[in-house]
Amino acid sequence: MFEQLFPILLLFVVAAVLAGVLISLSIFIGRRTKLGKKGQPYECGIDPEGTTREPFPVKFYMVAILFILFDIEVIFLYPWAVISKELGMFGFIEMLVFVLILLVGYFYILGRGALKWD
Amino acid sequence: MIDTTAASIDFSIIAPEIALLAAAFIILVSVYNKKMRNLAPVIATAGLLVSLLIAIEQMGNPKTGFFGMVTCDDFTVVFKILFVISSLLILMFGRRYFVSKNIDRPEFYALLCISTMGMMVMASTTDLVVIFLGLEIMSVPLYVMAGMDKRSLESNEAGIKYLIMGAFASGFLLMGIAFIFGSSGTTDLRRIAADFQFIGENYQLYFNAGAVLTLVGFAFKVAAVPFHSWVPDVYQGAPTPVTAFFSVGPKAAGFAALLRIFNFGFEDMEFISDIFWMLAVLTMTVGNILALRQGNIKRMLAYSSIAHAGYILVAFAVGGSAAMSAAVFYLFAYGLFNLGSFAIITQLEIRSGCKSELSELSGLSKAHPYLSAALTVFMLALAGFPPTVGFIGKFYLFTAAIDGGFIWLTIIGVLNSFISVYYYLRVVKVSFLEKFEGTFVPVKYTPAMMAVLLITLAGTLGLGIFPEKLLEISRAAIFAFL
Amino acid sequence: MFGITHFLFIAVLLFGVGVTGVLISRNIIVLLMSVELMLNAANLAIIAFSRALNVMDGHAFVFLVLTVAAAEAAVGLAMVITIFNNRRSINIDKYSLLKW
Amino acid sequence: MTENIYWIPLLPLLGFLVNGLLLGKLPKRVVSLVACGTVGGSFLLSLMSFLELKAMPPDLRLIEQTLFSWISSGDFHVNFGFLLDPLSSLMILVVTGVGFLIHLYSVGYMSHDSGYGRYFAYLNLFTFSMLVLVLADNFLFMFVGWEGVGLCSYLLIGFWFEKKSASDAGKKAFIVNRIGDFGFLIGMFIIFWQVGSLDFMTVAAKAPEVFVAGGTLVTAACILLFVGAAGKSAQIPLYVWLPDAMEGPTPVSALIHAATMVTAGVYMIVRVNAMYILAPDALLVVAIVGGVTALFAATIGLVQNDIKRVLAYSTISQLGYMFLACGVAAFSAGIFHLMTHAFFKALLFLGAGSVIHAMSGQQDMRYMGGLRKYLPITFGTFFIATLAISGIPLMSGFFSKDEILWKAFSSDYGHPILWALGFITAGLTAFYMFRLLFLTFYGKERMDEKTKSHIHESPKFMTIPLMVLAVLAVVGGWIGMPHIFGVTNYFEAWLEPVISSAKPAVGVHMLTSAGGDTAMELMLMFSTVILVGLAIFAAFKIYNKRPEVADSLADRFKTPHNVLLHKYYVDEFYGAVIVRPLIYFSLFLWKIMDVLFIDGLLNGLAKLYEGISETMRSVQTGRLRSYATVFVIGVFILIAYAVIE
Repeated sequence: MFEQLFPILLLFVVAAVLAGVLISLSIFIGRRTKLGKKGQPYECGIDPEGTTREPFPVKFYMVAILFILFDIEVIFLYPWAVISKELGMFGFIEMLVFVLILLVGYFYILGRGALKWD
Repeated sequence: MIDTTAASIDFSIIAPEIALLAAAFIILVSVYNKKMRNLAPVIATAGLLVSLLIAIEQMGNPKTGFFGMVTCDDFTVVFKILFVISSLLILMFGRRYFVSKNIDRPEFYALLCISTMGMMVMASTTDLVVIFLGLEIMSVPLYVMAGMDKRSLESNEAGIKYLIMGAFASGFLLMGIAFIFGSSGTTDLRRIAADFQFIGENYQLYFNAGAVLTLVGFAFKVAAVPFHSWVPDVYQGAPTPVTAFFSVGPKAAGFAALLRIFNFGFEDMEFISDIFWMLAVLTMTVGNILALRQGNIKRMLAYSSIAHAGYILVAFAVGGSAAMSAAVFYLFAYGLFNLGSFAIITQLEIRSGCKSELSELSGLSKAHPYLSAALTVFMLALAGFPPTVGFIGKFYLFTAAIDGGFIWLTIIGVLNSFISVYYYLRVVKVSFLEKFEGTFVPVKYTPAMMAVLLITLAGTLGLGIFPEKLLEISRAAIFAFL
Repeated sequence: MFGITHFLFIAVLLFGVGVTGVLISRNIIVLLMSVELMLNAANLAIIAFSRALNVMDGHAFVFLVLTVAAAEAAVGLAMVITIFNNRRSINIDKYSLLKW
Repeated sequence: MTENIYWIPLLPLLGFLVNGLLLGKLPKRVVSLVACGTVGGSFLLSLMSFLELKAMPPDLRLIEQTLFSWISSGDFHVNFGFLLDPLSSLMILVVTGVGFLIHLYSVGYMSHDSGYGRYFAYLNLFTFSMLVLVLADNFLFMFVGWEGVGLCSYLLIGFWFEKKSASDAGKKAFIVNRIGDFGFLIGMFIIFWQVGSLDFMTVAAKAPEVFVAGGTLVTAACILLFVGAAGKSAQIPLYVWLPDAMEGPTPVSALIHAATMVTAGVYMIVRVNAMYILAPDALLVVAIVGGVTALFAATIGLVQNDIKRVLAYSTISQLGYMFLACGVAAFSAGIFHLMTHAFFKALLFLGAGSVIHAMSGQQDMRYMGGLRKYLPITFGTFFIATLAISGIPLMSGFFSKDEILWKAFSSDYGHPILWALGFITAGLTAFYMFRLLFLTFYGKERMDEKTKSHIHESPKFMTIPLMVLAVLAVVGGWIGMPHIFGVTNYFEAWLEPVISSAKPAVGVHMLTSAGGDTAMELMLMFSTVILVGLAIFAAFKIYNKRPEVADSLADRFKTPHNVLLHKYYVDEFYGAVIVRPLIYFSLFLWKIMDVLFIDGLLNGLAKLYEGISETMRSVQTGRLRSYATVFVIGVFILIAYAVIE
C-alpha cells in the first residue's frame, strides 16, 4: 500500500519542501558582502563601459524558435520510418499530407519574411 | 498488422475540422498577396459556414472512426455547432474593432479557425490523448490571440500570463492523464467506463489522483475557482472580440470534455461529485462577490463568466441526464447573451480612447437609446431575469438540482444569482440613471455589427419565450452517450 | 527491486521541481523552462507506465506531447521577445498592470 | 371576448413597442393617443370579459387559455397560459381601469417633460407586466410579470435621473426586491419539488393531498412566498424602499406604488390561498406582520412633512391591513380592501400630484396651506378620498376596513390582539390624513409669493380622472356591504369560487379566536367609527386652528430635553395627553427603527458584501506567481480530499 501511496505523497512533500529548502539555502549558504568591488566585473583594470548585455538582433531568436518547431516536427517521421513497410502506400500518403502541412507553415514564414537575413 | 481499412479511416467524420483547417491554410499561404490578405475574413467565414453545414449534416448519424480515436455522435455535433456559431459571430463584429485599433492582420482569422478546430477535436473523441491534443490545438492560438495587440502593454501581459498559466495547467492535466493511463491501462474512456470495476485496489489511488489532476486541467479552462486567477487579467487585457471568443468557445469545449470524462467515463466515482459540489459553490460565490466592485466592464464580465461557470458546475455535481442537458442548454444560452454584451462593448470601444470603464457608459440611454436597451436586455439575461433565455437556463438548471435532492446547492445558487443582479443592473443603472457630462462620439453601426446584435437579441428573447427546440437539442446531445 | 515505482519517483520529483520553479522564479524564461520540465516529467511517467503495462500507446503519446511542448515554447519565446521590446524587463513580477 | 384573453395584456405591449421603437420620432399627441388608447382598449376588453364571466353560472367561472407550451422537459410542463376567474377578472379591471385614468392624468402632468415618449413607453410596459402577473395561470409565468413590474418600477423611480436621490433610491428598492425574489423562487421550487407542477389550478387541487396540514414543508413554502409578497408589497422589514420610491413622477407613485404593483403580494397570497389554509402558522406570521406593519407605518406617517411621504407610509399601512385580512383567512376581505384602496389611494396621489403641480414642485406641507380656494376640484376630490381612507361610514373604505377588522376579531384564525392592531391603526389613519388635509388646504398660506402667483387649478386631463376616481371612492364599497346591513355581500359571493372552502387545519395556531355574533359586530363597528371621529376632531383642533403651534411642537419634540422644557404647551390644546406621546413615539419609530435600524441593516448588508469583495480583490494581485500559488494550493486540497476518500 505504501509503495503505491508513496509517489503521490511525494508530490505533496517535494514541492513544499523544495521551495522552502531552495529559498532558505540561498539565504544561509550564500554569503553576502556589501563591498562595492564585488559587484564589479573585474577586480582590477579598466572599468567596463556600457552593459555587457549586447542586445542580439531579434532575427537570431526568430530563427532559433522556428528551428525548434521544425526540428521537433520531424519526430513523427521516425515511427513512420520504422514501420513504413507494414503501413505501405497508406502510410506514405499520410506522411505526404503531414509534410504538406509542414510546408504550409514553411511557406507562411517565408511569406512573412521571417527567414530573411538582412 | 494495423487495420488500415476504409471503414476505420473515414474522413467524412472529421470533415468539419478539415474545412476549417483548409480555410486556415489558405489564409496563411495568402500572405504573399496583398489582395488576398484582405480576403482573410471572407475565407474564414466561408470555412466556418462550410464546417457548420457539414456539422448539421452529421446530426443524428453517429459514427466512430480512426481506430476508435474519433467519435461523432449528436453530442459532438451539438458542440461543434455551438463553436462554429460563436466563432462566426466573433468574426462578424471583430473586424471593425481590429481595423480601428490598427491590428487587423490575416493571422487572426487563421488562428480563429485553428482554435475552433481544436475545440471540435476536444468534443469529438472519447480518448484522453486526443482530448489533450484538441485542448492544445485550441489553446496555443488562444495565447497568441490574447497577445495579438503587440503595442499594448495590457495585451502583452494578458498573453504571457495566459500562456504560462495555461501551460502550467496542461502540465497537471498531462500528469493526470498519465496516472489514469497507468492505473487503467488505457486512455479510451469507453474502455475505462466498461472496465471500471477492474481497477485493482492498488491502482485505485493512482486513478483517483489522476482523475483529480485531469479535473484540475479542465477546471482551469472553464475558470473554476481556485483555478480562475488568470481569467480577469486575460479578459481585461486581450482585445475585446478576442475576450468574447474566450468566454464562449473554449469554455464550452472545456465543459464538453468534462462532460465526456466525468459523466461518461468516471460515472461511478462518488467523491468526484463532492469535488464538483465544492467547486461549484466556490466558483459561484467568489466570482459573484469579486464582480461586485469592478469598475471595468470587461473585468466585471470576466468575473461574471467565472460565476456562470459555477452555475454550470452545479449540473456536474448533480449528475444525471436532466442536469447535464441543462448544462448544455445553459452553455448555448450563455454564449448568446454574453456575445451580445461583448458586441456592444466592442461597438463602444471603437470610439477612440474608450477603455470599457463602467463610467464611460453613463447617460448612454440618452445618446444611444437602442444600444442601451439592447445592453439592458443582455444584462437582464446574464442576471437571469425572465423572459430571457438566461432565466430559462437557470431555472432548468436549478429544478434539475432540486429534483436531484441538492437543496442547499440550489439555495446557494439562487442566492448567488441574486447577488449577481446587483452588478449587472449597475450597468443598466449607469446607462439609464446617470447623467453624462461631455460630448458623445456618434457610433456607426456596420451591417455585420447590426446583424450580430439582432441575432443575439432575437436569440436571447426568442429562446426565452420558445426554448422548446433548444431544450430538445440539448437533450439529444446528452442522450447520445447515455 | 528496481521497478515502476522508482520511475514514478523520478517523474514526480521532476514534476515537483517544475512546479517549484514556477512558484519561485521571477524570470519568464525560467518559468517557461519549469513548465517544460513539468510536461517532460509527465512524459517520463507515461513512458514508465507504458513499459510496465507493455503497450505502445504511451510511446506515441509522448511524441505528441513533445511537439505540443515545442509549440508552447515557441509561442512563449516569441511573446517574451515582444514583451521585452515593450517593457525592457523579463521579470514576471513587474507585469502586474492588470490586477484586482 | 373570453376566448381571446391574451389581447388584454397584448394591447399595452403593442403600445410599448410603438412608443419605444419610435422613441423621439412621434409627436406628443400621437404618443399619448397610443399609450392611453391601448390601455383604454384593454380596459374595455377586461370589462367585456368580466361581464361575460358574470353571465356564466358561478361554478363555471373559470377560463384557462394556453397560448403555447413554454418549457416541457420530461414530466415538467409550463405553459404561457392565462387564467380568467373571478379573482383575476377583478384585478384586471382595477389595473386597467385605474391604469387608464392615470395614463390620462399623465398626459396633463407630464406635458412639459422632455422624456415624454420614454415615460409612456415605460408606463405601458408596466401595465403589460402587471396584467401578465395577474392573468398568469402558473407561478413561473407570474414570475415573468413579477420581475417585469419590478424593473419598470426601478426605471420609473429613476425617471428623473438628474435628481441624485432618485438614482440612490433605486438601490434600496433593488436590495429589498432581491430578498423578496429569493423567497418567491425558493418557495416556488419547494412547491414544484413536492407537487410536481406550477399551475395554480393543479397546485390548489393537489396541495391538500401532497402536503400534510400544518407540516413543515407547506409552512416553509408559504412563509417563503410571503417573504416574496412582503418585498413587493412593502411589509416589515422590507418596506423601506417604498417611501424612497416617491422620487419618481407622482402618477407613477399613484399607479405603481399605490394602486397596482404593491398589491401584487396580496394578490399572490390570495391566489394560493388553498396552500395557506394548510399552513396555519404561516397565516399567523402573515397576520402579525400585516397588523404590526399597519400600526408601525401609520405611526410614522404622523410626523412626515412631505406630502408624498405621508401617502407612502399610509400605503404601507393599508397594505398591512390587506395582509392582516389574508392572515386571518379573510381573503375576499383582503381583495376588497385592495380594490377600494386602489381607488382612494390613486385619487390621493393624483390629488397630491395636482397640488405639487400647482405649487411648482413644492412637496413640503409646511410651506402649503389654504389651497382650498385656489384648487377647488382638487380639494373636493381629495376631501372625498380622505373621508374614504379614514373609514367614514358609507364611503368605500369604511366597508372594506370594517370587514377586515371584524374578520380579524371573529374569524377562526383571528384574535382580539390582531383586531386591536387594526383598530388603533384606523384611528391613526384618520388622524394623519386629516392632518394632511388641514395642513395643505386650510389655514394660513405659508408659501412664498413667487410660488403663490403661479398657483392654478390643473388642466382637464388631470381633473377628470380625479372626479371619476372620487365617484369610485364613494360608491366602490357598496358592492361589499356586510351581512348585518341586511343586504347580500356581492363581492364575497363573486370571489367565493376561488377561495378555498377547506376547514381550518386541526388546532389552528397558538392564538384562539374570540368568535362573535351580530351584536358584537355592530359594537365593534361603532367603536371604530367613534375612534375615527375622535381622531378627526383632534386633528382639527391641532392642525386647523393652530397649525403654527403644531409645527413648532413637532420641531421641539425632536429631543427629549426640549420636551421637558416646553411642558407648558401641553395645556394649549385638547387631547395633548395622547397626542404628545404619540408624536414622540412616532418620531422614535421613524428615526430609530426605520432610519437607523432597518435602513441601516439593509445598507449594512450591501456594505458587508462590498467589503468582502474589496478584501477578496486583494488576493488578485496581478502577479502570476501568486496565481500559480493559489492554483497549487487548490490542487493539493483536491488531491488530499481524493486520497482521504
